Amino acid sequence: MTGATGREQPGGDGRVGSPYGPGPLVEVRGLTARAGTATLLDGVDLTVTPGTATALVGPSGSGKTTAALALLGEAAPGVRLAGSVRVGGVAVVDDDGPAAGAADVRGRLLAYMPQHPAHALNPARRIGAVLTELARLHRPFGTGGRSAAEAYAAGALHTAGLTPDPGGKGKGMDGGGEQGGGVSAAEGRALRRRFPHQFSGGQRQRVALAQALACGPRVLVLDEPSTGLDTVARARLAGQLNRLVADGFGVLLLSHDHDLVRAVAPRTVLLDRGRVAATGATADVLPPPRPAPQRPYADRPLPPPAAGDTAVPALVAHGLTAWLRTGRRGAVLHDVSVTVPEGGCVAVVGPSGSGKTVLARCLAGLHERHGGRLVLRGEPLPVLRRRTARQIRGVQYVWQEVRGSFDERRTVLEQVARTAVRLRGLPAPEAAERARRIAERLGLTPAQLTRYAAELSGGELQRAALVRALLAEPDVLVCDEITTALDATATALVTAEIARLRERGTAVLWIGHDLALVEELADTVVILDAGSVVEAGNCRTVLASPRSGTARLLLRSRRLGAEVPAVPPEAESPEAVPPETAPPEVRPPSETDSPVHREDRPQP
Amino acid sequence: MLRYTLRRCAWTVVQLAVLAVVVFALTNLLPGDAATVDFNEQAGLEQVAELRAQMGLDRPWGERLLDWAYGVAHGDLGTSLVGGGPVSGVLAASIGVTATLAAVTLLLLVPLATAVGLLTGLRAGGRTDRAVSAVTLTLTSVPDFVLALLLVAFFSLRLGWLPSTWVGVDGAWWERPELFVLPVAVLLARTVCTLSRQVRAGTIAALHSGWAVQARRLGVPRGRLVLRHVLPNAAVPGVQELARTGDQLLGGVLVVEAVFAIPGTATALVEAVQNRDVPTVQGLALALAAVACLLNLGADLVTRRLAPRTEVLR
Amino acid sequence: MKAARVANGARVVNGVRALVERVRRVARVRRDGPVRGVPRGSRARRGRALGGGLLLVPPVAAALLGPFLAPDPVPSDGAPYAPDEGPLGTDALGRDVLALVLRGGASALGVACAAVALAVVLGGALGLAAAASRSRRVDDLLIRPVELLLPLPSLLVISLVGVGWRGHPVAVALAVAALNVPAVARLLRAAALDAASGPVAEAMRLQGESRARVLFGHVGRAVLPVAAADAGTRVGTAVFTVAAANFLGLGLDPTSPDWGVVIAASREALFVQPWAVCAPTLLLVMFTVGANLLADGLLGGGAVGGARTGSGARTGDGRTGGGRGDGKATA
Amino acid sequence: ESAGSSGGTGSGGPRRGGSLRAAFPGAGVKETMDPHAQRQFVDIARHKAVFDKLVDLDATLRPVPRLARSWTSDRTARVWRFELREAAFHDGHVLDADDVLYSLSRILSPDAADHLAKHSLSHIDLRESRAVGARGVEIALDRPDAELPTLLAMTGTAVVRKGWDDPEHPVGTGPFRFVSFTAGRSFTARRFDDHWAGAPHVDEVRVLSADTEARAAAVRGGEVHYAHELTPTFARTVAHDSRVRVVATKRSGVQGFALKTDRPPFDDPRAALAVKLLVDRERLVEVVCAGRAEVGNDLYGKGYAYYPSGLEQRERDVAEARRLLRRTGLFNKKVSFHTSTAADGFAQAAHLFTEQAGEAGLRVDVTNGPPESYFTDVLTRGTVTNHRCGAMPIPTYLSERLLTDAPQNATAWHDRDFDASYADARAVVDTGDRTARYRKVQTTLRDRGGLVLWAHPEWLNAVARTLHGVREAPPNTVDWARFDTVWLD
Ligand SMILES: Nc1ncnc2c1ncn2[C@@H]1O[C@H](COP(=O)(O)OP(=O)(O)OP(=O)(O)O)[C@@H](O)[C@H]1O
Ligand SMILES: Nc1ncnc2c1ncn2[C@@H]1O[C@H](COP(=O)(O)OP(=O)(O)OP(=O)(O)O)[C@@H](O)[C@H]1O
Ligand SMILES: [Mg+2]
Ligand SMILES: [Mg+2]
Repeated sequence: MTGATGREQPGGDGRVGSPYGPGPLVEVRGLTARAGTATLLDGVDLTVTPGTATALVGPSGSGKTTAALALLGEAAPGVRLAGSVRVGGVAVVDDDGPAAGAADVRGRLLAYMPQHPAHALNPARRIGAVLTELARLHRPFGTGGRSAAEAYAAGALHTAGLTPDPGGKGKGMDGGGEQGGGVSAAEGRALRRRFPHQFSGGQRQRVALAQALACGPRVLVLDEPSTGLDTVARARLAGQLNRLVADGFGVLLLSHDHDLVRAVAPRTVLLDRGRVAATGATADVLPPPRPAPQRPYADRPLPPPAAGDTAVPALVAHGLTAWLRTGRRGAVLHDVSVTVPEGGCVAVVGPSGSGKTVLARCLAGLHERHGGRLVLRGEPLPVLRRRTARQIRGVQYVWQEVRGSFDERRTVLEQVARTAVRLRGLPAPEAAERARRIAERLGLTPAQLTRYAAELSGGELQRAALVRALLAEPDVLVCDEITTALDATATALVTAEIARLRERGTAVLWIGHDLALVEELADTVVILDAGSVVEAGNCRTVLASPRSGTARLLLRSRRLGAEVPAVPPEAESPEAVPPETAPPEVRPPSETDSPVHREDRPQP
Repeated sequence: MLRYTLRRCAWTVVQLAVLAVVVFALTNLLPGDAATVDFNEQAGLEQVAELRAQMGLDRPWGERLLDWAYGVAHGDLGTSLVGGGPVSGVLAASIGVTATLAAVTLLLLVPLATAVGLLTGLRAGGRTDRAVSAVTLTLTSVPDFVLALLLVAFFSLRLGWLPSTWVGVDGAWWERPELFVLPVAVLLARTVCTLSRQVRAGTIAALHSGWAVQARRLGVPRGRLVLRHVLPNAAVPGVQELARTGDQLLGGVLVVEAVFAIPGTATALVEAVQNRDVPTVQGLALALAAVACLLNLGADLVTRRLAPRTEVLR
Repeated sequence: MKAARVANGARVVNGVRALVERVRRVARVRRDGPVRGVPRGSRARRGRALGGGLLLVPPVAAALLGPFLAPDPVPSDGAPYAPDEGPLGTDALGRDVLALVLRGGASALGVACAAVALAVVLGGALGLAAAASRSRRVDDLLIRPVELLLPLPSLLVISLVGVGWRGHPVAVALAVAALNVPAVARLLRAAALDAASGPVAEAMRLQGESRARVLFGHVGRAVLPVAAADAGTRVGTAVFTVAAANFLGLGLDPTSPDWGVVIAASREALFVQPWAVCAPTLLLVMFTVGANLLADGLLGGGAVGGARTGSGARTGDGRTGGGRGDGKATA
Repeated sequence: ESAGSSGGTGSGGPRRGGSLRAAFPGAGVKETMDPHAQRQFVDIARHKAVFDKLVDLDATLRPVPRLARSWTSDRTARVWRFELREAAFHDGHVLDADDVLYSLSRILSPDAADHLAKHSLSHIDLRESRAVGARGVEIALDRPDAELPTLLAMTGTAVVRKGWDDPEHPVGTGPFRFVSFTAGRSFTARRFDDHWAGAPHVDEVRVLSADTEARAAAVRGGEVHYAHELTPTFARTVAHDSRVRVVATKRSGVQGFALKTDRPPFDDPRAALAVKLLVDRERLVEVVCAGRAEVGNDLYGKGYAYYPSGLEQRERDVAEARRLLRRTGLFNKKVSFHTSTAADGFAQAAHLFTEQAGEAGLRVDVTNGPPESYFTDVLTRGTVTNHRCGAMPIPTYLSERLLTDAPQNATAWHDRDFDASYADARAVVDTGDRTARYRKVQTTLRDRGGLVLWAHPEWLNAVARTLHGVREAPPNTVDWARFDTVWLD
């Protein structure tokens, strides 16, 4: 399969010398965006040139997504655009707003990967069909027709880093036998025959990326492409982006992940409250990489109950096994045990698709097809629909794909405040007041809260979701990758809030890929792979001297930046892991083949 | 999928069994019986009693039902109380026309309703939408027999283009497509609206979803977006409605059969009800119910494919 | 303004609040300005609602006020089917068609609306509950018994009711409702499955919202357009079920002033005394078309605040006008 | 191929050839080709094409010879002798006395519950009946009956071939030879050239079943040439139609109300009289029959043999009716009216009756019953019911509807004296005497009975302009549904 894709690898057809010449493909001049009286963007200038990567960074809510959408001639409801955006010489936005040429540019010259890909995948269509369709749409495949397009689509999936995983099939990765020589064609096809709901959050992210790639555009606009990716996958992504740039793609990268920006983009535009605060070489614009993570919490003394094993367990999961289908078919979690002590913080880490979300949903009672025991403060905890109000309040969950969890018909505040009304019996005005207070601590203004979800930025919404859970004053808070859309400042606000909670005795189960943050927050870490716990223990110990292969791999790819351009292929390959030091024999899924480094490279 | 299909099939059998009992009970609840009806206006009560005994209607109903069920289990739908012929004969003689009529209507209905639904859904609120919606709605709101009378008055009596009824058409109806034009037109008028409005609603909802917008961002042209991306999602309520349309069609077919004097199953069923011909009612109802069940089964399977996410839940 | 809005909203019942909110938002979007598509969409929607409302006036007024204006029973004092006696002529019994039309609306619309309302309430509750139930057993328990009725040919039921209960309005209403319940339940279950299993519903449950509220507040609202589109056409069908039963000679009282009955009973005089057929038909057409347009206008295509992923795609009436770009390109 | 003018009925005389299509109200699977089990007009029309009776009825419901050339009875009217015509069956066999006797025995067969004439012919003594020579039949009766020829003209009395018992393959002496038949749909028969009355004009006749709407459309659309039984409204619709004309037969039956005389309040003849006085006959005729009827005088069979002439027309007298109602304690009381849609105009008549009774102070409670079994139901149900009857000889009407043991006694008229005087009258051989006795019987009924007969409606058939020779004739008479004497342009 990989061989077949060689010539048709996205970006591999060497279109560098295209009629657009070497000049900038995307030119943004004086772009402004207004919603009512608010100014979301104010005179933004930006250029994207083929063969280079440009980063657009800035705090959450600074207008990155708005700017990126403007490149496509789009704006959120009620948002008016003005200024000039030209793509490939075609005016996409002029002073009257979006221009007629926009439709012509989309997909062909410019492909956009949205910030919340879960929403962007058609639930009724197999991913492969859509990819093939996109590939055929924008590229003449001549006689090879359908099969060539299919191969191209498969290539796009590879490039996006999505490889078959055992999640939906109920077999572990542990055996590893069949993965040794790469993915079989049948497995690739099976992967492409899956529906979007059959993927984990991080995998969906990559499907969305693959869709953008399948169009074979000249410029890729990627909105937070690394959310939901484990460190290994993120490293691969960085490598892949670099390669795409080398192949002549233009890349506009919207990200909070400074390490990724440093690794990929030589030029950066910094946005702040809708204005361009700085433009220039990445090293100049971004603050220097932190030598060691700031530890606003770890520097403080730990509250006594959080002291590891001696603490009272707030929530215990015992031998949790979870299935996807009825009749105990399609297992995704195998005999997982987790204990979250009162006031403690347990981090769950693992490659994308390893079952973290399923675990979290089991704890929240949302995933009903599970076996094993859940115990909350000494009492057995049933599934959500059998929980008492007290028990519901006891365990709160913050969604990974937060956009979907908000109702489009009510304002954010209305929805958020209901937690306090229902679970704590507060009158509505007071609940709203409390919600506003917590939101304020997380950096959200009351005005933002009274908007609809569609009118908030990704990061803002993520924090609103946290507010929703916090209003319950839960005993256990389950956070599923809740800082992926946040900049450093906002992250600090969130971690501070978590710390405050823990002081009050709330236990936290933290799911995240950002190991620095995990190290900073958690006492204990549990490493999941393919639905099983491969390692668990004190956070610092595990991160300092990992015993499992999975942990080691994750840690090795941890640092990503100018000084570590990409993960050397050898380091990733299965043979590089000494067999005796990888007890459960787990490799991250991304490991199972390395299309990136092999035949995929376009042969000039 | 296979497990699901099997489960649904088993359920269909249960449905049909329960239905047979319900139909039997309902028909027996009707005032009068085949004997009274048969001698209406012609004979006295003694003769009626004599006939009743001859038809075996004086036996307890449980016995009659069991007899019938035994027959059905052995592939025998029973004997008509009125004509004296086998019920399967009544069915065989009438099903062809009705099935053809329904099939032709469905063949035209599905693309037409889809097209209308998409068109109005895509232009929701626009002038086209309003105009087309108003027309289809008006067509559904005019009783089908009035519509049929008007069509006949215009196309048959005034213009003389099409036959006004099937009176005198014996066999070989399939060689005369012009016979179908007006009946199918009436049936379509009745159903297009219902279905197209479901597709319209589905389309509007689907067009709003994130993935539709994303597909557009990736340069999927409008036509393709609508057909390949929006339609599969928009079709879910439509497919369910379509299954139900089968039944609606039957109701429409009845009126159409009456107006155009088409010798179909619907007429046979109503006539059997009027004759209190319980075995025939049951046989026909069972056959029609089986078709309805099949349609529903199909609709469920298609829905499952179109909304695959539900599999996780159920 | 927003704060006031919220404080205000907190006091009112949620449904009403949402509606008010909606209206305000539409207004706000309009005020906000010259974004192409937005005001046009909402205006079109309002036009639709207004048109629907206007169409509804004559039939509803006839049904509600008619009984006070026309004598009961309508005296039979004219020549049969005389087109020029009285404004709308007379019917087969020489009764004034205008008086009949005024008398017969209440039962025609009443039976149909009651039947459909009953069907939508029962079927909707069942369908939504089944969609929202997490266990398959509950789902089966709710939907299977109803499905038993599904294959029952409606024609058979109507003929049974017509023959057995002489088309008593209550019997007809119940029969029509019973026939529609399974269809509505299944339709709404199918339409609601997604919303009911989606993260919004989960989030609400995790907030301790009551089942009913999740069901009707969220899932119900999500399927509202589908339900409305469905119910609208059902009303029309329901009215004519009565007429059709009569047409088929299933023994309803052909002298009743019910619109459906008058239409069916006078149909043979379509070319002699057209008003006897056309007047009630027109009113029914107005009612069905009006009700549907009004529902469309009020419900629009969905929420105003669209999905963020759909940014730029949503306009007031839910037109997608990736819209604006495309619109310009194609215009 | 001469250009036949389609102007008048008699233009150019009969033409041979063509296929005639006639539409009748269908009865679905109930339809039969067994001439002794016939129920519906469509059956009778079909059987009439294939079979013949011994005797038929003319327009005044008097017997006219058909297969029987002539008949005589002994003085007591107990033994009848019929002279047969030389008529050939379709299979070539020539009609003889055995065929007649076989037909009678088949009609009277004890296991055939559905043979209609069984009841009225039950007094035939088959053992005593016999053939007399080649062309003569002697029929013996249990009791005297001067009306035997009329009875032999009733429905379900066709003569079949000896030994014939296969409705799938009907063989008769009729003007058309059977070709095919599908119950509820159609029937086709070809001309029988050896018919005793001469070959029919048309080559083929098709009798088709269709509902009212379809018949109306089909005859207007030219798909059929003859449509049986249409409504007055249809007649109005086609009043100016150049393709269709309406053949209206006056006095082809009766419409009325039946009051149950065996129970209060109408066991009191004064109460019944009150009702007879309060109905507004003109209005009923105007509305229910759209004016296409003659006002009835509570007597059956206006214009038929034995109709008592010279009785004064009963007029509406609300004051007198009210007085009688008061006297019988019925004023402002309720009576129940059991109606149905079994026949056109029933429910409408009930509606008008309610209005008219209200004007005289009688309240009516209308219930709408199932049409399919209505005529059987009303034998036991309701105080007032609708009544209608097609054309039949007056004595038959009396015997079938008014005798104590009559099968269709809708007024529950149980009067021994009445029964006796009717039986006496019927046994009288002398026509004049018999007529006088019938008159007395009928006047008694008119004064004391429960029948309120307010209209003799017209029978409306539609005929295409291309069809000629269709005569006005009440249903069940010899010229009705007769297709051997008509021709097509
Ligand atoms: N319709 C609207 N009305 C008012 N404000 C809006 C509207 N839509 C978006 N905004 C605001 O515009 C700002 C910019 O949003 P945008 O999504 O571009 O931010 P972002 O930089 O992508 O943030 P993040 O990193 O959190 O995704 C946000 O503060 C948001 O609340
Ligand atoms: N309906 C489904 N059918 C098949 N496989 C599924 C389905 N739902 C989830 N999976 C698989 O289950 C596995 C676990 O998913 P989960 O969402 O728990 O992963 P995760 O650890 O949260 O990953 P991420 O970091 O990407 O969010 C994944 O491999 C996913 O592909
Ligand atoms: Mg953003
Ligand atoms: Mg996850």
